[in-house]
Amino acid sequence: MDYLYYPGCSLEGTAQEYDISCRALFEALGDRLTEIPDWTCCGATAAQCVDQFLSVVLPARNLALAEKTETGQDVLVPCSACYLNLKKARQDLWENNPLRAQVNQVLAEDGLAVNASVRVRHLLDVLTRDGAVDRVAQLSENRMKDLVIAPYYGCQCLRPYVEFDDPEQPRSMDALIRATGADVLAWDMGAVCCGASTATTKPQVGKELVGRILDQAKTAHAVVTVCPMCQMNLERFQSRSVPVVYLPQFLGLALGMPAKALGCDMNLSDIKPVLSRVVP
Amino acid sequence: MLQTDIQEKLAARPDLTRHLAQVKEQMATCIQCGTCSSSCPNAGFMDMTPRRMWRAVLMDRVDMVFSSQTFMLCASCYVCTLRCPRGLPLTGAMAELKQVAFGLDLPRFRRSTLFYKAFMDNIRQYGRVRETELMARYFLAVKDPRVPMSYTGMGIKLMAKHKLHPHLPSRGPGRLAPLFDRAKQQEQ
Amino acid sequence: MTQTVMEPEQESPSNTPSLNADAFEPVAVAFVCNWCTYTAADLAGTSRLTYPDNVRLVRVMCTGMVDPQYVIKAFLEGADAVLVSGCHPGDCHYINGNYKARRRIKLLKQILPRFGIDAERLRLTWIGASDGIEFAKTMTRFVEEIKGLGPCQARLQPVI
Amino acid sequence: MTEQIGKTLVIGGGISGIRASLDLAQAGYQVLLLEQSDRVGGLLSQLDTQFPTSTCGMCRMLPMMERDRLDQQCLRRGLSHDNIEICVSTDLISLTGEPGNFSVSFLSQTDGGRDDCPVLVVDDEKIVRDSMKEWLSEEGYPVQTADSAAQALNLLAEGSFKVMLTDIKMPGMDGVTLLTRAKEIQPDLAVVMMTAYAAVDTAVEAMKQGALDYLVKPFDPDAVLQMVDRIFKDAVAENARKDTVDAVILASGATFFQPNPGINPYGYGQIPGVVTNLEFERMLSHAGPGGMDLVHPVTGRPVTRIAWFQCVGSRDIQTGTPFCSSTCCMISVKQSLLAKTMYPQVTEACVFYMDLRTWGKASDDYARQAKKAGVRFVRARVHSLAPGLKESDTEIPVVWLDPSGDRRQSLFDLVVLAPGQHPDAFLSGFAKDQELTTDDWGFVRPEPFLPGHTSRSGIFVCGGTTGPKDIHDSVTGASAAALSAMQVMASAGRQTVQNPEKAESSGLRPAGVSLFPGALVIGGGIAGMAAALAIADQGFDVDLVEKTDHLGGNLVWLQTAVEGAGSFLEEQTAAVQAHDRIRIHTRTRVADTMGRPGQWVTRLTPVKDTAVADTPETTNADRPEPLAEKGSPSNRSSRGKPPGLQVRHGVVVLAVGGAEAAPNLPVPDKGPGIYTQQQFQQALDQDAIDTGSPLQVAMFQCQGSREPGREYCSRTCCPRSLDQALRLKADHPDSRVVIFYRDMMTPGLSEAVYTEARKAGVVFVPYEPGNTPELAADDTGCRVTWTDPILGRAMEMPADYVVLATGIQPGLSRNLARMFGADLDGSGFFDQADIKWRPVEAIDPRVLACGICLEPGNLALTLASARAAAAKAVSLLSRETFFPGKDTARVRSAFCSLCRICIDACPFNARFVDPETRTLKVDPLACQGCGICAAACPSGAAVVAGRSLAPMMDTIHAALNQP
Repeated sequence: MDYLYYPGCSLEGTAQEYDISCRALFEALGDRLTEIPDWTCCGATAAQCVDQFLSVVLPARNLALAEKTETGQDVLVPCSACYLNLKKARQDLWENNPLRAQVNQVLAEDGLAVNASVRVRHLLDVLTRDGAVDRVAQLSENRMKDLVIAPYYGCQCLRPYVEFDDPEQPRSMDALIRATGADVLAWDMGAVCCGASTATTKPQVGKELVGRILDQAKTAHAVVTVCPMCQMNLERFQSRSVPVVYLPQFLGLALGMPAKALGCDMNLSDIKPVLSRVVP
Repeated sequence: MLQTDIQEKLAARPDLTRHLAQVKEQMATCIQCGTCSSSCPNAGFMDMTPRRMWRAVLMDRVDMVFSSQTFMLCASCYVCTLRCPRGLPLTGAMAELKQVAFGLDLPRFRRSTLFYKAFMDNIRQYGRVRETELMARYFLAVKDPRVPMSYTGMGIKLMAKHKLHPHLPSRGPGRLAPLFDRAKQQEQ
Repeated sequence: MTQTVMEPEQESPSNTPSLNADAFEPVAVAFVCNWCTYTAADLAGTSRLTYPDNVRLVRVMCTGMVDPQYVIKAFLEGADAVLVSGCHPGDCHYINGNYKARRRIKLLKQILPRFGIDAERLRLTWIGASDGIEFAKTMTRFVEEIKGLGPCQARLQPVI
Repeated sequence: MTEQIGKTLVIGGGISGIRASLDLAQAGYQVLLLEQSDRVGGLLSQLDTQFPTSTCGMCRMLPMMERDRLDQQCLRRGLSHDNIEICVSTDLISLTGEPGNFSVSFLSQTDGGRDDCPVLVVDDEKIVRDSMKEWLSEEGYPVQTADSAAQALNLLAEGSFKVMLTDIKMPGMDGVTLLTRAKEIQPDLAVVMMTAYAAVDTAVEAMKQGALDYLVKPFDPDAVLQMVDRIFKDAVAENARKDTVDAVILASGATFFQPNPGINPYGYGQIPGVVTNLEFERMLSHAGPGGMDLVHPVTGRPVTRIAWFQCVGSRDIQTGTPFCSSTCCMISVKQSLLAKTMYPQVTEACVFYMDLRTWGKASDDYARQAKKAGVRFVRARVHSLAPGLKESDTEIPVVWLDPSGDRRQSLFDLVVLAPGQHPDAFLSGFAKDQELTTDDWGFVRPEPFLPGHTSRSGIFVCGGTTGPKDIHDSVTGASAAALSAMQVMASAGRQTVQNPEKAESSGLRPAGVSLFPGALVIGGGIAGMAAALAIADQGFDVDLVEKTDHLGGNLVWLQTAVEGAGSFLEEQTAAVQAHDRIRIHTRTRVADTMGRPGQWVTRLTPVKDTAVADTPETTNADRPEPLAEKGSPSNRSSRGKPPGLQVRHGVVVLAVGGAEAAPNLPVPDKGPGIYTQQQFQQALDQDAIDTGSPLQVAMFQCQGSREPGREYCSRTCCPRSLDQALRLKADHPDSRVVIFYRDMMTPGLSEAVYTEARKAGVVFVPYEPGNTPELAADDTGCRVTWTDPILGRAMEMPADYVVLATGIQPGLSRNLARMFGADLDGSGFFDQADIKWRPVEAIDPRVLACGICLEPGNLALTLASARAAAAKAVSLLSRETFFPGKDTARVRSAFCSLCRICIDACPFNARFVDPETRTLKVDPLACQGCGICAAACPSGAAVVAGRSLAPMMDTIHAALNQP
């Protein structure tokens, strides 16, 4: 399947390896990602803390750009925060006609218009529901059989929009991980918050929350994430050394792709223990 | 912060008073069951529980609300929103309290205010976040040498991984300025 | 295990009570109330719970209708023990019949020794309609305890 | 067809259905009782005990008169009554018609369910075949598929199908040709065409050739199912039994919320030790798993620490339940009390609740018993559960927040969820088919002022179908619904079964007895009027006694407070006044009564001083007054002919009502601006609220209620306060209304009003007894100070108005109750024979009560109890002659020494000394044949057929001499 791709700002900066591995994985799976031309920031956490209206306008601009492609393809978003902003804008604009009219007056400034018809989907949604599990299983040849993986979902891909998984006890990653031959760690921290952007301004919060999460992951060989913010916090606030990799990196490795092609040299945590356990 | 200071500031801003009234209205059916607070991963770091803060909002105790850091500590994990038996938009309302607080320009939130302001300026300028520049401007604005220091270790790590690019190709100054201005207009 | 419930209207079969010296198998009469304990007995039966058949059930509408004479009669006819079982306090279909039974049994227990009958041979229990298991357990325990007491001599005494 | 016996269809064999059926059967009507499951008793067959008795008592539902018509046995063993045809495991197929003439068809599940309706799906597309097979199989249809017409014909030749769904456009033979060929093989086959295009033309053409209908691809699974279900129902309708009934009572009940599909925060079905309260009920039961022991369902270890979680699928928008389920609080109180008292091993029994809804007459006291027994009640909502730590697998950590905001944690072995009551699929389907008006949540909405009436005439509802209900309200509502059915049958000219055709074999049976054909209704409030009207409408004379000079009682002051109540009161009053069978006696009191129950001669005397008449009669309660000697006719007040009017009646309905209790506040009881709820209502109604500056109103709930002295919850004050608060907010939007409460008692659908009040900005402040907000009043006004439990701050407000919700005080005097052999309960209300199972009767079923002298309640509950009492009265009065049971006690006068021991022993007051003959007599209608008299009689004079000494002796002999 083909998708419109919204990488978001983090994937251009601190989370480049997420972007690299995402693109590489989809290519390997035979799907095509088309980056939304001229996309801009979705507003991140900042916009909604500063200006309600702008927090709709910013994602709306990107939705309008996606619609402008007239491909009818779903928008794939790897960053959970961007996903939520775009999704929320899409829902609000869909339900609220006056708001849409107002937003369109602003977007006219850029020669754009939004009608909120495009579907916004998180990377994990696409990977679990569009048949990737079978393809991974076919291609992986059980390369990850020596690994136990702790799937970490974070928050915003699960909540508040309950789209593809149980928001309290998510399980969607299990099938993908098992498809690689790896075992899934049974733990209950998969949907527990890492502190997200609060950790930026209040590091002691991030430290404690991440500590709690990683404590429970001690029997796993790696934690797998689907959000640049989670990845950053889990890597940054480590007291013990737990490898943390992005899901597309992990799946790419399972498909036998070279580590370098998946940006595996860019992780802040030491992921050599993972790389060394991949069956060649 | 004295109650009267906050109240005076609020009185001078009818738009924020209105905004706060909207938040109160959204929260009206709260039954103080405490689900939000026992669910909140950050409750342990808060000076008052979300339940007490919402109660203060409902009881018009703006002094208590804005002398608290509680809403600033919301990480938008949406667990409370998911579980609230009254179906209240708690996470959204937290963000709205942040908006009011930033609007009031209270000294206690100065660092966060500056950070978000720097962030928004960054987007306005470049369309996308340029992390290096964002941090530089933020550090400049807080005028406190301890703040940049606390991020140094991180910066070095990122630099080592080639994740910080001091010279990203610029997309031209004021990339989203017209949109921002138009939005401002529209709001008024 | 099947239990015969004796209805007042039933024809009386005549047979001698079993009194075996070496393996003492006691015989007991249980007056069970129609609404609770009898239902429990029924439930025990339909649930295929087993309990010793040494206890002969006599269904009464209410434990409050158990005349002291019935108890005495049972002992005289060879019962080694008598059980009266009805609804839990407060649950009597006839409002307070079980309380009346309680008072009566208390008095009887004082009188029985004068007849040479150990007061322990007369029991009163409450077994609710849904207590099939409790019924079976009570019956089993009851029979075990009578075995410990040995045969009742009341019948053997010629005159009272 | 005027000789036809009236017949009512009762749908649902739970408690409500049984109650309604028994009432109708006892009145002599025939009942067809349909029940989907394999037994009657509904939910109650799974509950061993109920509060507040902590016992069962279900058998007390059984009629006390004409007992020979039914099996005298525990209802758990089954129900059987001559006039009730019970069909268990039976589905309702169709119901059409109008009052007096409904056609019903129903089918036993053993006579062809869906598994007898094989379906053949023919399509060349695999995905269509597979998905159709999946959908239909899930619903219980046997499905076979064929990928071509040829294969389909083979299958048709081999076996028979009821339905064939076939694609039109297929390679080879097309669907239309297949249709013709299939009809040749099996002419009665129902064929539905499926087409990928909206090729309506072809489909219509096919229908001309015998196709039943068509479906357009892509399919909606529901549409497919509906189509097949319709065919199935039509097909089975041929096997179905058909009957004609005059009225219908829907008592199909509600279903329990299922905690595990969807979001399952408490891990039900995943975490060992998380059970529902129904499962726990089975664990508590000796007949359940674990037998006599209370053990963990997984580990089998004794359970010592148990937590109860309230509001699971209740009061929770996230589960689509904005209402309260009414009963769960008391179920948990009962379970925790039983667990704590039955099992000493239970060290921790802890109920987590938001508001402990112990509404009504007996609940609050019961909850206090639980507290005394050591049950811990924690006002907190637990958000979710995670499995315990791996090391100690079965300990469940429960985390909650205490009011101050501190996070607490305890370990429990067992967490019992209290799931709410929701409308079930049958109810939704029935309501839709019958076009019954439902509320926003799918419960049937009863007509205002007509409890149990639906928007369809002739179809009545009771029990959980109108919203979550407890046993007491269900049983009352069921009797009220039975009355409505009786009214339909009477107006259709139907008869009752009068004389049981059973030949009198034994000459011992007492002769028939009759009641005096009329009712005395005491109290002219809305309860008395409604009861009087209902009885009179059925053709019986009613004397309605009212001590004041007007009818209407409390509804006079409440009429503007309840929408539509004003005109309702007017209509009722006019109807009562115009009724030719009702004699109204205003400014009249009941002086005394003579005769035996059922043949009362009661003397009515005028009330001289209206001022005296307006005070409730409760003041008499403590004053000793010479009572009639038990067992002899009432004393006459003076020699010679007593003054006043004598009325003869066979039943009596006590409806004397009650009044707002007087406030007992530690502060000046008459301060400026301090009102009782009633006074404030009147001020509101007269627009006498001072609207100067922004209005500040403080309302205090539970003033003097739910504490020693008045231990019950009055059930009406919380909703009334909410109503007043909403009105204030609507009329004066800038007003500040604060309600100080202990637990907001808004059970059932009234929870929505509570939410509405919060939405409107009313502030709610909870307090615990002993920590009541302080009220200070002086000339300048009132001030309220309190500590907000959540904010932890001292708060203060000036109050222009302070409104005290003081609750209801019953107005029934002990003398009046005792005059008819009834009594008062511990709180001064009418002492019901059984609060759950016989809620409107005294032990003597001829003595009835309704309205707020029976129990506190709002207008709807009052009307329900009035109609329930009327149903009982009508069913008694409509029997011309009663033939007492063959087990009725007799007296062998020759042996009787008139020692009167038996009189005291009889629990039913059935024995008395006839003053004329000076002999001991038995009231054959009161006697229940228990045999207690026979056991008590020292001279062998009291005998009960089959239960006397001689036969018992034979039985004992036989028992001990059996082989």
